[in-house]
Amino acid sequence: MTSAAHESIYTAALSDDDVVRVLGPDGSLDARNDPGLSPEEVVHLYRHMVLTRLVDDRLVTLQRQGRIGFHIGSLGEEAAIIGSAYALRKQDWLFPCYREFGAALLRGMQLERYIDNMFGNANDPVKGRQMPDHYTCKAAQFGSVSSPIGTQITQAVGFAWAAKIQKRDLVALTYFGEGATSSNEFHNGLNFAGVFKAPTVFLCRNNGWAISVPTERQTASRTFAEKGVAYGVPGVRVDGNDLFAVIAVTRDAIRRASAGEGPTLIEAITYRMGGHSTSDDPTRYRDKSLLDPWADRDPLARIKRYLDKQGWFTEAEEQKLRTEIDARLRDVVEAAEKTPAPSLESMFDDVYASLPWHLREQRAEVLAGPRAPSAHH
Amino acid sequence: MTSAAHESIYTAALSDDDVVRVLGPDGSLDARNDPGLSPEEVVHLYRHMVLTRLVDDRLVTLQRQGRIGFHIGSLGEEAAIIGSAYALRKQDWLFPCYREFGAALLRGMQLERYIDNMFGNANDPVKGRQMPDHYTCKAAQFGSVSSPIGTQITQAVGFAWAAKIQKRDLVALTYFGEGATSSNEFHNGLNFAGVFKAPTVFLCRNNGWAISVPTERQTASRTFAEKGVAYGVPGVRVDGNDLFAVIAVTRDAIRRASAGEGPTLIEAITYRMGGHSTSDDPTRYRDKSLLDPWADRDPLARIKRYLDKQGWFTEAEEQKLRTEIDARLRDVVEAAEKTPAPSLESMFDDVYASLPWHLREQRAEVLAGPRAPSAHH
Amino acid sequence: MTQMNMVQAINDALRIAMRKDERVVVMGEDVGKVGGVFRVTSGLYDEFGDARVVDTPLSEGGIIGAAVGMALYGMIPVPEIQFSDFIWPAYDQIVSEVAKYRYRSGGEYTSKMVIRTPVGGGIRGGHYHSQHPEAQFIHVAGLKVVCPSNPYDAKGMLLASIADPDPVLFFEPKRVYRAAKGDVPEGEYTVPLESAAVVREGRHVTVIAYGAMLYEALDAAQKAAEQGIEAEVVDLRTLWPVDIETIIASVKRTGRLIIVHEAPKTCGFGSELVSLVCEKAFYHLEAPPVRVTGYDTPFPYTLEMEYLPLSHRILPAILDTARAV
Amino acid sequence: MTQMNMVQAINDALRIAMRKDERVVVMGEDVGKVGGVFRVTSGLYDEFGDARVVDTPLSEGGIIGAAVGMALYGMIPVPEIQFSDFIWPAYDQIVSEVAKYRYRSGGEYTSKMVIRTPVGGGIRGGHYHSQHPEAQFIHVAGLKVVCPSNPYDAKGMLLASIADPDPVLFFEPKRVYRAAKGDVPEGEYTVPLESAAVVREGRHVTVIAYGAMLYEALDAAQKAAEQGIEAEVVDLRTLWPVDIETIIASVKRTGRLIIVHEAPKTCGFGSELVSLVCEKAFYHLEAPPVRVTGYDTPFPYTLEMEYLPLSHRILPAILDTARAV
Ligand SMILES: Cc1ncc(C[n+]2csc(CCOP(=O)(O)OP(=O)(O)O)c2C)c(N)n1
Ligand SMILES: Cc1ncc(C[n+]2csc(CCOP(=O)(O)OP(=O)(O)O)c2C)c(N)n1
Ligand SMILES: [Mg+2]
Ligand SMILES: [Mg+2]
Repeated sequence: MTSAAHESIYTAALSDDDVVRVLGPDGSLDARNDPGLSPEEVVHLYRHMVLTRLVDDRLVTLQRQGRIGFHIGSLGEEAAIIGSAYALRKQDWLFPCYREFGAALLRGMQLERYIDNMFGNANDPVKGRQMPDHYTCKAAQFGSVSSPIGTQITQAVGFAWAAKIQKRDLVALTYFGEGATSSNEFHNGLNFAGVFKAPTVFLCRNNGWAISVPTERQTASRTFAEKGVAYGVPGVRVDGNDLFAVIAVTRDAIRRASAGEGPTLIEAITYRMGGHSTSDDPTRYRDKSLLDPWADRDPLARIKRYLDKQGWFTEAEEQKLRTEIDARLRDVVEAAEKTPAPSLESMFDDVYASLPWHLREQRAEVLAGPRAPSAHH
Repeated sequence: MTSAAHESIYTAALSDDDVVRVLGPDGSLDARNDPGLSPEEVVHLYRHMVLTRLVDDRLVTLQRQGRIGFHIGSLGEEAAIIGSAYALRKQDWLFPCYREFGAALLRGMQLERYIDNMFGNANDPVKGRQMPDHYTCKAAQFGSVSSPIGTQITQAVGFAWAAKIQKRDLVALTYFGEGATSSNEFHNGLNFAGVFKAPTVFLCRNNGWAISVPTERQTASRTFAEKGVAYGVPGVRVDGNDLFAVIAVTRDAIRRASAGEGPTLIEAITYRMGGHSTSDDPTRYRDKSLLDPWADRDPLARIKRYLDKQGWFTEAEEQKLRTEIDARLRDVVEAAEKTPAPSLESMFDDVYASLPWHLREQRAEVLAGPRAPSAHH
Repeated sequence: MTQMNMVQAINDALRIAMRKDERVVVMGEDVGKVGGVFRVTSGLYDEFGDARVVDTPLSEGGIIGAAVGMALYGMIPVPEIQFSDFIWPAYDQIVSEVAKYRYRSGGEYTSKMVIRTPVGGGIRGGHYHSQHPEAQFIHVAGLKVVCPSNPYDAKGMLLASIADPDPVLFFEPKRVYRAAKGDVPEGEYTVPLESAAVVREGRHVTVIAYGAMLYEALDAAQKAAEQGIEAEVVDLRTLWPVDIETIIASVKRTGRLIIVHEAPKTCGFGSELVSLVCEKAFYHLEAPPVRVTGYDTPFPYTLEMEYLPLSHRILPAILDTARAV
Repeated sequence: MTQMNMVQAINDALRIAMRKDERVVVMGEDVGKVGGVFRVTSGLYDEFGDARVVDTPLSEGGIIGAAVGMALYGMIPVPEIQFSDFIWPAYDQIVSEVAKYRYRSGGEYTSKMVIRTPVGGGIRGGHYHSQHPEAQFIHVAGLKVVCPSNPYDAKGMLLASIADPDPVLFFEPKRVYRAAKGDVPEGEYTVPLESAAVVREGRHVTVIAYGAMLYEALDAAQKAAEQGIEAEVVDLRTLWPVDIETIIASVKRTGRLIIVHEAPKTCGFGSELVSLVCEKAFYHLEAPPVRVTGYDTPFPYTLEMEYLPLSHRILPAILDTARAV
């Protein structure tokens, strides 16, 4: 498998007729699928995409400085993530992979809590128990980030299915990468959703890579969307760097699910512009030239060009936005960094609803040990 | 899901245009797909199908009499199993589910050993360690029957892939039921086979049921064959009760695999005419009337009608065949039943290539125990 | 009070729980019309319909993964795994997700469910219809593991498990599904989790057992008594968190310990029990603790009665341990 | 002799095995061009090409299932599981198939392979990049389980594992992947499986450890020595089948036993070691055996250095055990 072959798949992917695209290169919207956003909505989403990108930037820097341990970002994938999250209705739920902090923030997670999670401090919603970027936000109807690939897919289906059993109008959307389509969970999730018509939207971010493994090593199927055939689940391909198109197809999928027409598999074609995570060095396996065609398709730049054309967002507003975000991030990071680590005894909470005898014993041991705050060493 | 809906799926299935069928109701062969068997070949295969069915009968009786513990048979599915096994070339391998003793016998497993396995005696190829119908026959290039659904699928792919890496012309055919298409293994097997173009033939016996669960609870896809789309693996549907058609499509799949064109998924549409196994009582969940349309399509009766029409197999030959098989079975069963159980110490062999200290200790314990042959109790 | 066997008692518990709380959902392979391959869910499909008694596709990973989602939503799934031997395709969801949900979400989410599954040998099931896989779940923090031995406990503990806030693995000893009979009260009652039962008192040696092997332990204890050795037999009932107080109290009285289980010996639950007793009552032990267990081989078919730790193997262990000095 | 770290030593072993025997195939996620996320397979793709160093789709079950088929064919697959935390999707293939193939086929087939996977905490990996799951494999009859602590052993034991006729789980302690350095002979040599090493002699107490925790045990032993307590430290190297003779001989000398492991305590491998010692050397024990292990919680992120059984926890255990009367 040469990288030329790989590139050609991509060129093909984006010129395929079956890929839904709304925002044209000239900044016009294709009326057939235009989601009809108001100027305020477009600006709101653009602002959020900028926030997402600046947060990403900052976290990479913090990691390089050794101030946080890890970050896994969404550089280049913002439209796929934020557009689909925006398409959700208030009652809908989100079952994330690990790159969707932009969706969490959009749906109402506080930036403070997200940054607390990056530091694993005492205010971290998950109490410093998981790695950075592994958080929850029930208030935002946002599930729990877990590392094992794909597990959230089947869970989203169960959640949606439960809502259906209880006759609640609620759709569950789940994110995953194209690598996850190879997991057991994709198979189980799609199959159960198909059989039980669980109101689920499967959002596959096809970003070209699973760490160092390119898409053509993931499957011999022509597209990821057509994997739906195996499950009686309609599949649709969308230009994942086109905010408008992503909103349109996701809304349509939600409408279908809500109307009892069953699940939809969306393949959002995008590209991972950075490393897999801060632990990764993509230059070892990816020729930089592969990024070139995608630079043009940068989802923020595309919206920015559109906004410019419409005259909805001035350069001054852009500057102000960036300055504000910078300042806010500085404050939030500072506060999070100053927040102490979770307490020693918290290590034993939440394994069960209440502490069984063996955990009481183990906690007592730790609290009597040399590292306990009360120890006089 | 009503049983009417279920029935209609079947009616539809068999009238679908995309189902390959060779042997017509009038006993004529469709020239487009006729595998061109000689009279000797047809008679040979018919004789083998009769053997398979009589063995099934006998084993059910033995189980009812409490002489063996269990049997899982192939009543109604003989053409799908024997036709596909017959299509294999000498060098090809077979990775079975649990209903394919007919294939094992056809490929050279001794009837004696198979019946020994039913009794779990000292001559059982698997030394009485597995349940009845869970045997191996390496000499016949027939894998190992295992209970966990689907595990053989991925293994067949690895086997075929290894042969490909070593540049041997060899195809692996694996059997599984339509229920197994829901397993992780189906997904992994098909996906790996697609990506690595492993020369594998996936033979899905769609027999309508996974114990009590009907096909429409297994998947929302229209057919099982089209699940191949998700993996870039061509799928084909065949009338699984039509020996000629099964041979034709399997041969074609083997030719493709051998030519480097990759794997094929075959959906053989057939029907489980009996219970799932001797442990099952299908009357609890299956209306007897569902069997009616399938009685007509009995794979043995169809070949018999064809043979009659051709005048290749007389009633006298039929009688003689059945008498011979009966007698042979009586002898083989009698011998197997008389064969002693495996020795006590054999319980510890083959866990590892040689006995580690802890198994030596455990074996010594057993041999010093009250049940050891040397014990004077 | 009615005479019931374990199948009936579990069925009764499920029916009561489902009548009381519509969040309770039963799902699995063949649990619907046919009522389960052991008939444990018999009749539930007719009473509660196919939205709450669900025949699923053939995928244990799918069953448990979907059950997690249902639990997150607020349902109380009671998935059945047809044989515990087939639980492994779901092991990732159980170990990585079910067990860790509460902890990893800082208490925001729980994945509370009761996974029912038949365990154990002695039914001519061979390799894959006989195993008793408690150790692989007890080792995983966040799970509770239960294994009743009789109809009364089975019903009361299943109702307790469904009411419990944490995920429970509910192991049903299939060898005694129908053989173990007893009086079972009508209606709702619970047997608290984490409580073992001393089912036979004795002063010479403590024998710990659970599930189907309890009856073997009792049989051996009976025979030992004929030889003047009084074995105390403890039915653990809940395997984890184990009722440590009952165990330690008994061992402190007898000074001798035998553990019986069907699973292979090495890294089996018996090893944990030995270690706990060593930690908490070492100086009371008058003889080495002994494990009478399945051997470290796959589960054999023809020789299953030689593999299992039946009475004929427990009895010499009792006699030797009681007489060791 | 060359100075190598563990990553280099394992890489060297793989290269030697692949050069020598073309049946050896490396497969897994990211093992190809990028050489593995820890670079253990670095350079192999360039030397042996993508038919023998295979980047696979993202499915551990697929990796191991396909590897079984390869093994049946006669290849010697050396699949990598990127983190042992992600081995569970393959657990069914490992437990139900790999472990049982030889037995269930009466010796006709084997599914011989070496499954390499990094284990353990201390790298800020949180829940899912830190676990140490040996117990779940040791309990399963038919598998061998290995966990070297240094480059010399890692190379020699990997070559021994590849040559061994049985399936081997090869656990690599990732916390010391680069930190553990040492002289490693060039070319082929093997360190026999099933042999533990006494890495520090002492007469007061036996400390058993393996993998990354060996260094913590040695550190604690050093500190104990400063207080006059001489701990004997045993590096198990092969976890199962364990070198029982070395253990028992040591415990008979010292009369006291401490076991250190990262995995949660309950039903961890430590419990098996305690039980074995009780079986074989009970009357030599002068104090209760002690387990210093990970706690029975999921693996925490921020507090990982409190969770792990580091030197600061081992030292008091040594002192207390040595002084117990
Ligand atoms: C079960 C499992 N196996 C392996 C890994 C290691 N891993 C983390 S991310 C990743 C690649 C995921 O690729 P993809 O699904 O395409 O998502 P993306 O990172 O591109 O968003 C791998 C292999 C894991 N987390 N879980
Ligand atoms: C992993 C696993 N789950 C459940 C079972 C129990 N079981 C045995 S056969 C069977 C149904 C299989 O149906 P299908 O695949 O259609 O094959 P068929 O029996 O119809 O030939 C089930 C659920 C099993 N053997 N393995
Ligand atoms: Mg990706
Ligand atoms: Mg079937």
